[in-house]
Amino acid sequence: MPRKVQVQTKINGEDVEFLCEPRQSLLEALRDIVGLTGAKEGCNDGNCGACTVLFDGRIVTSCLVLAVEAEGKQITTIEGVAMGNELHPIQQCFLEGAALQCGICTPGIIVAAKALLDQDTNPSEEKIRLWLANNLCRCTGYDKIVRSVQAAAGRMQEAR
Amino acid sequence: MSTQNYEPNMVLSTTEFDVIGTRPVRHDGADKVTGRALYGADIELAGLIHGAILRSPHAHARIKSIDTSKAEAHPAVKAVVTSADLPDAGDEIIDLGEGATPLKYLRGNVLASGKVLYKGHAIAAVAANSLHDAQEALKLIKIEYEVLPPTLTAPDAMRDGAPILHEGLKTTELGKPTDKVSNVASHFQHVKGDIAAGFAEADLVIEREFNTATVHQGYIEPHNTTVLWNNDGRVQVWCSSQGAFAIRDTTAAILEVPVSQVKVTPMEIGGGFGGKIPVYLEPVAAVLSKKSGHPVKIVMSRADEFEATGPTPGSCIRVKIGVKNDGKMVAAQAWMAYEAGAYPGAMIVPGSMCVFAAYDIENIVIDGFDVVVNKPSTAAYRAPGATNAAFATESIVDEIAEKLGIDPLDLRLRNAATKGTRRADGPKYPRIGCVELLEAMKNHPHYNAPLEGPNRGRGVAIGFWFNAGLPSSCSMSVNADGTVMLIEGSPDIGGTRTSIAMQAAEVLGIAAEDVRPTVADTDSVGFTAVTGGSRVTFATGIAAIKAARDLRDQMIQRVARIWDVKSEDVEFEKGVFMSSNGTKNSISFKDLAKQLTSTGGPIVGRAAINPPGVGGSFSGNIADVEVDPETGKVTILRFTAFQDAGKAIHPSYVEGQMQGGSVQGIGWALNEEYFMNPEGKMMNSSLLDYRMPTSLDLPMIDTVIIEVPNPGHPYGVRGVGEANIVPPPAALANAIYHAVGVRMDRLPMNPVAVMEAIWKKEGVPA
Amino acid sequence: MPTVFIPGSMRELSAGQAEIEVRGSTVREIISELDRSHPGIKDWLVEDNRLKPNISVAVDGVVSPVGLLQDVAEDSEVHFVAAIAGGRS
Amino acid sequence: MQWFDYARPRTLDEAAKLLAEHGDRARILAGGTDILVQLRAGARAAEMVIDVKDIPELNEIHWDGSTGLTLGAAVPCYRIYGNADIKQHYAGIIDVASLIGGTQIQGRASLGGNLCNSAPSADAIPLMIVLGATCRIVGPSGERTVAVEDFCTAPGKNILQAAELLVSIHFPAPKPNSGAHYMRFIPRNEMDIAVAGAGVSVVLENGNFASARVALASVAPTPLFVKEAGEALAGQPVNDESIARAAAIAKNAAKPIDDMRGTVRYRKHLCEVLTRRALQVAVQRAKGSN
Repeated sequence: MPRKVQVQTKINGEDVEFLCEPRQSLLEALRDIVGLTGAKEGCNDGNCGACTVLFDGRIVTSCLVLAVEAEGKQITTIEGVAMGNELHPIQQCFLEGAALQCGICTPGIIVAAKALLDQDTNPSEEKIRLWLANNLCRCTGYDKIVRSVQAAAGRMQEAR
Repeated sequence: MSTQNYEPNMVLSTTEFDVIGTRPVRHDGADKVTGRALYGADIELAGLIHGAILRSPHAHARIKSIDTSKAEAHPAVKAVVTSADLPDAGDEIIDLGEGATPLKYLRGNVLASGKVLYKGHAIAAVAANSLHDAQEALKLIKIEYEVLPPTLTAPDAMRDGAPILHEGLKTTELGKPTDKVSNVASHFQHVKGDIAAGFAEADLVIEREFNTATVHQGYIEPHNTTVLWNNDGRVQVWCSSQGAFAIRDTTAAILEVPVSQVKVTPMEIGGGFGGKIPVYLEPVAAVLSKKSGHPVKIVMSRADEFEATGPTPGSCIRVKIGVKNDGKMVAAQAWMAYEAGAYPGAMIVPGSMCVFAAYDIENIVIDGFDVVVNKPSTAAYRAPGATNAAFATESIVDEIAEKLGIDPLDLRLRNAATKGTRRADGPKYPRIGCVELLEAMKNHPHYNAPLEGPNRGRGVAIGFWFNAGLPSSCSMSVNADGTVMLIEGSPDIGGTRTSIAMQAAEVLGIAAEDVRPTVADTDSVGFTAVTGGSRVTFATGIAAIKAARDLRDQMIQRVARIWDVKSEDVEFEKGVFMSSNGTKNSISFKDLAKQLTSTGGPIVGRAAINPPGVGGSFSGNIADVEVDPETGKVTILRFTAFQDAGKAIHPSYVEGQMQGGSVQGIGWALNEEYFMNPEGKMMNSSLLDYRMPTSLDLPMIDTVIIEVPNPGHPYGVRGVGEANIVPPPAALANAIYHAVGVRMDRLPMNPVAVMEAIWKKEGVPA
Repeated sequence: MPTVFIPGSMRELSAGQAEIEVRGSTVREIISELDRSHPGIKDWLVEDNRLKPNISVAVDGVVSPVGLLQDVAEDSEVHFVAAIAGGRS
Repeated sequence: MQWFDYARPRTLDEAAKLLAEHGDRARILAGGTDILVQLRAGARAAEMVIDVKDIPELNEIHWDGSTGLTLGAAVPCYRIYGNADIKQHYAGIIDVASLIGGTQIQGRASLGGNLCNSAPSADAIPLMIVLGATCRIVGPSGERTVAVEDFCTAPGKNILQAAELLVSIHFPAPKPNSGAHYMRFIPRNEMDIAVAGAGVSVVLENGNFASARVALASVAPTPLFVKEAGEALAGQPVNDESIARAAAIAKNAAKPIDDMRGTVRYRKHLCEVLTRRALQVAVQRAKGSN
């Protein structure tokens, strides 16, 4: 029987060590081993974006990353987006803007939107739509998602 | 296109309330934006093991033998099951409040016995320590098949000599059983007036055939379940579904245990749209749990979702409409064959009832056919059956308008159904909002905005859906801090906890935030039908209103006792109890809440209902498109959705339903389809190749909420979940016609199809 | 008297009549009354003392959630229609 | 998924040893956006997955005005379109790096991976062909260089032998007055596989085409280099007629199949449209370059 592999990584700012099989994805490790179930599995082949996490500062679909690749990396999941007890402006704007219905795509979209607003403080509608094209939402038609990301950008600029 | 000098989201409100019509943050919001909300697949239990299902590689085959011995011998495997592990269903018919279904069909779909009827049909299942091990063990199960030819479309399955799916299926012809073995489960008819006389009177008759592909609901969360068959014989289920009681009752029926032995805990659900009403996994996980002694979790893959859950029927529809030169429709005829998939029960009944539902036509004949084919057994999908039908009718209505030189909305207004219009299936309409909808469309800035540039066109279409009532239960208790706990049984797919709580808050004169809704398990709340039929805000809303009134009345009695007055002399308004007999007593809801324990004990309100008074909903679209005449690709430039909500409880979530339904309709119209090879294998069973719209494929979806109150609901609610998906394919087909001059008669209208239509029109040889 | 509308598939039981006026104050009474004048109609509609699962009754355009127990007024229209299966989003 | 082992070599030598040990039971992992999907679906098998992202040669981006661009096989798309040199000199490479997948995929996927996956629909390969790119391959019998147009042999198959590794892709320095463009057709606007695609490069001289190259995606068992379409442009004036002739040649060269993404007739038609439109963009780029 081949051996499991020990992985040392940093998740949401905390040092984390876990034991995994090489065939397990980062998504599986986060959900089933580490217990962070915020990232969701919608397709397991990189097309829905529900498992989006930040991987060394870039968004990836964690179903297409092996857990063993997390060695030495910095990972941010939806559980690490809020600032302590205070919601991130994107989270707050999603609530006020009714940008979620069933909510299953929401963690991936908020993580992706955060990565966008971290690098572009005032993205156009077109830029938001392009950036989020790998995040499928079947409930909202995207309208309120795009508007809420725009609203969050505005609120974050005001706060600066 | 969107230089906006208008409101993108309008509410044409007719009545004002304190809480209803406002836009509070949803009660489950914080959990859902932080990743804390627990969906079905998120559950973890001590000793949990994982199940995987072996599925047929063939669309139609006889199972000659199944050998599971090698899988059973695998060291990580804890249990293996086949259909032999389920009780024999016999000929029992069960009624789950959804129409009757023979139990053997439900059971046969859960685990095949004898024959497999579609690629992806479940045959056996394995539970093992890890999902990877379970999947590897499936490869050790050996099955011998006798492969049979498949039949994949309704017209093909109806022909003489077509492969027969069910040797025991005999056609029901106009309500009567016959001895004819065929793939047509039933043929029925709606007749109104004298069709021949109607067409004889017509100045213009247009008849066309339309075909629509099988499409999927496409919710992002796959089906999942976790089941523990406990040592005391109780079966505990945790799953995402549209109705915990529907899952309980179906699972109990298939397992042949009393319903009280099954407890279903509804987890958060990641979209359903009708697809999460049927049971697929629970009985399998249950018998795996019984055999292994462990709780068993099964989660579908995305390919399983496409190949083995219930999509919506593909269809073949012929519609013929006759009109007078002044635009008055005098006769309409429809021939509609819907693909049920592997087992009878296509959404042909509602489809047939919706095909001419928007219009007041004197003479109508509708023939409906429920046809089995070698595709997955179909399920509901948002206004099931109506979208296919409206694509046909609304395309022809547009053609009539063009030929008669009448504005397409004026033509619809000329014929619009209204209160008292007799439908083809018999009953007369109660108060409906078809005329108000059409007038709102006509008056909207979008309809009157110029659309310039080559290859651009504007299309309109409307649609109808009945909505549903069905049972709901609710109980409420008062906390000492003046808040109220509300227990209900409708899984919340799109913010209904809040729309229900808001109605209770309105009755009690307190803030929406002061009502705390909980969706309870089947042991903890009275029977509640599925979240579907756009019924939750209507029916569970009425249950909450009645429970709140019960609470209020009990509090009035308490106040009367405290003040020593008659309860008839206590009035309640905007959260304050007042005596009306001359004395000047008054106390707020919150202050009274503090005193309940010391003045007679806690108060609980309750209601359990099965409400009449369902109000149907009309919806409409104005769509502007541009077609690339060299590639056939359609770009949506502007899209406005209109819908009669009756009353919008939480307008943001009503808009969300309209926008989401519109975009599902757009996907259905332009790109989504089950692309089957001749052997019946779906070739595009991934979210890469089954092309649902991405954010980059769409403009903003503007909305107009029309409010024609439903007299059957205390605040006028109709229900808004479904009618919005009905008009988009027809609206886009009509827009494509006005852009490049081709009438599309097939869904999806993907680039290949549009290009071929353009070539045909231009006479380009193949 | 309430008016009952007979669907096409049942008209051989009603001697071809499309509309029949029948005495009764509930759907159950109306069906019993109909069955007296047109035997067979009750078997067509009712099973185990309830409407068959594939049939709904609409009184004055509103599908009744209580079936045979539904009250009917003097001027009501009664329709027997196919039950809508599914219908869920 | 089947069990496999995982290794993350830090040098080409370490990688070579692992490859030699496991032969065709080894799979290379760069971005993983194709191989992990295929392993999960059982479309490919592996007993050893070799992660090459720590090997310096596979991660370099090196630009030299005289020799051109060397692009490590594992460099992900986002580093490509974030690189100022590539932006300035190879607009066509930016086209494809921005097209492959969505934002998430572009954080992982590489042009080397796109090449080694060898799908007929690969967006990057036609562009690499028309830019005259070559592959640096190391293996048990040493190192070799292969033109990209000779790399793919069948759907999912290529000339890499057991234990061989694609190290980098080399693009010659662009000539003056040259331009390139890749254009694909997809039914959605993102997250889709090309129904057809056309990569073109042109070099202009005194109002004429000095030379041109055309390659197509998704219309043959491999990305298709249509040499004769480019040759037909050489020496011809830059106008609609010459471009139309080249586009017609591309259309005739295409040998597509009917499948879920399109029909033979439609795909051949697209080859004409896309080649024409891509040439128009490439000409504009060439006129704008110096």
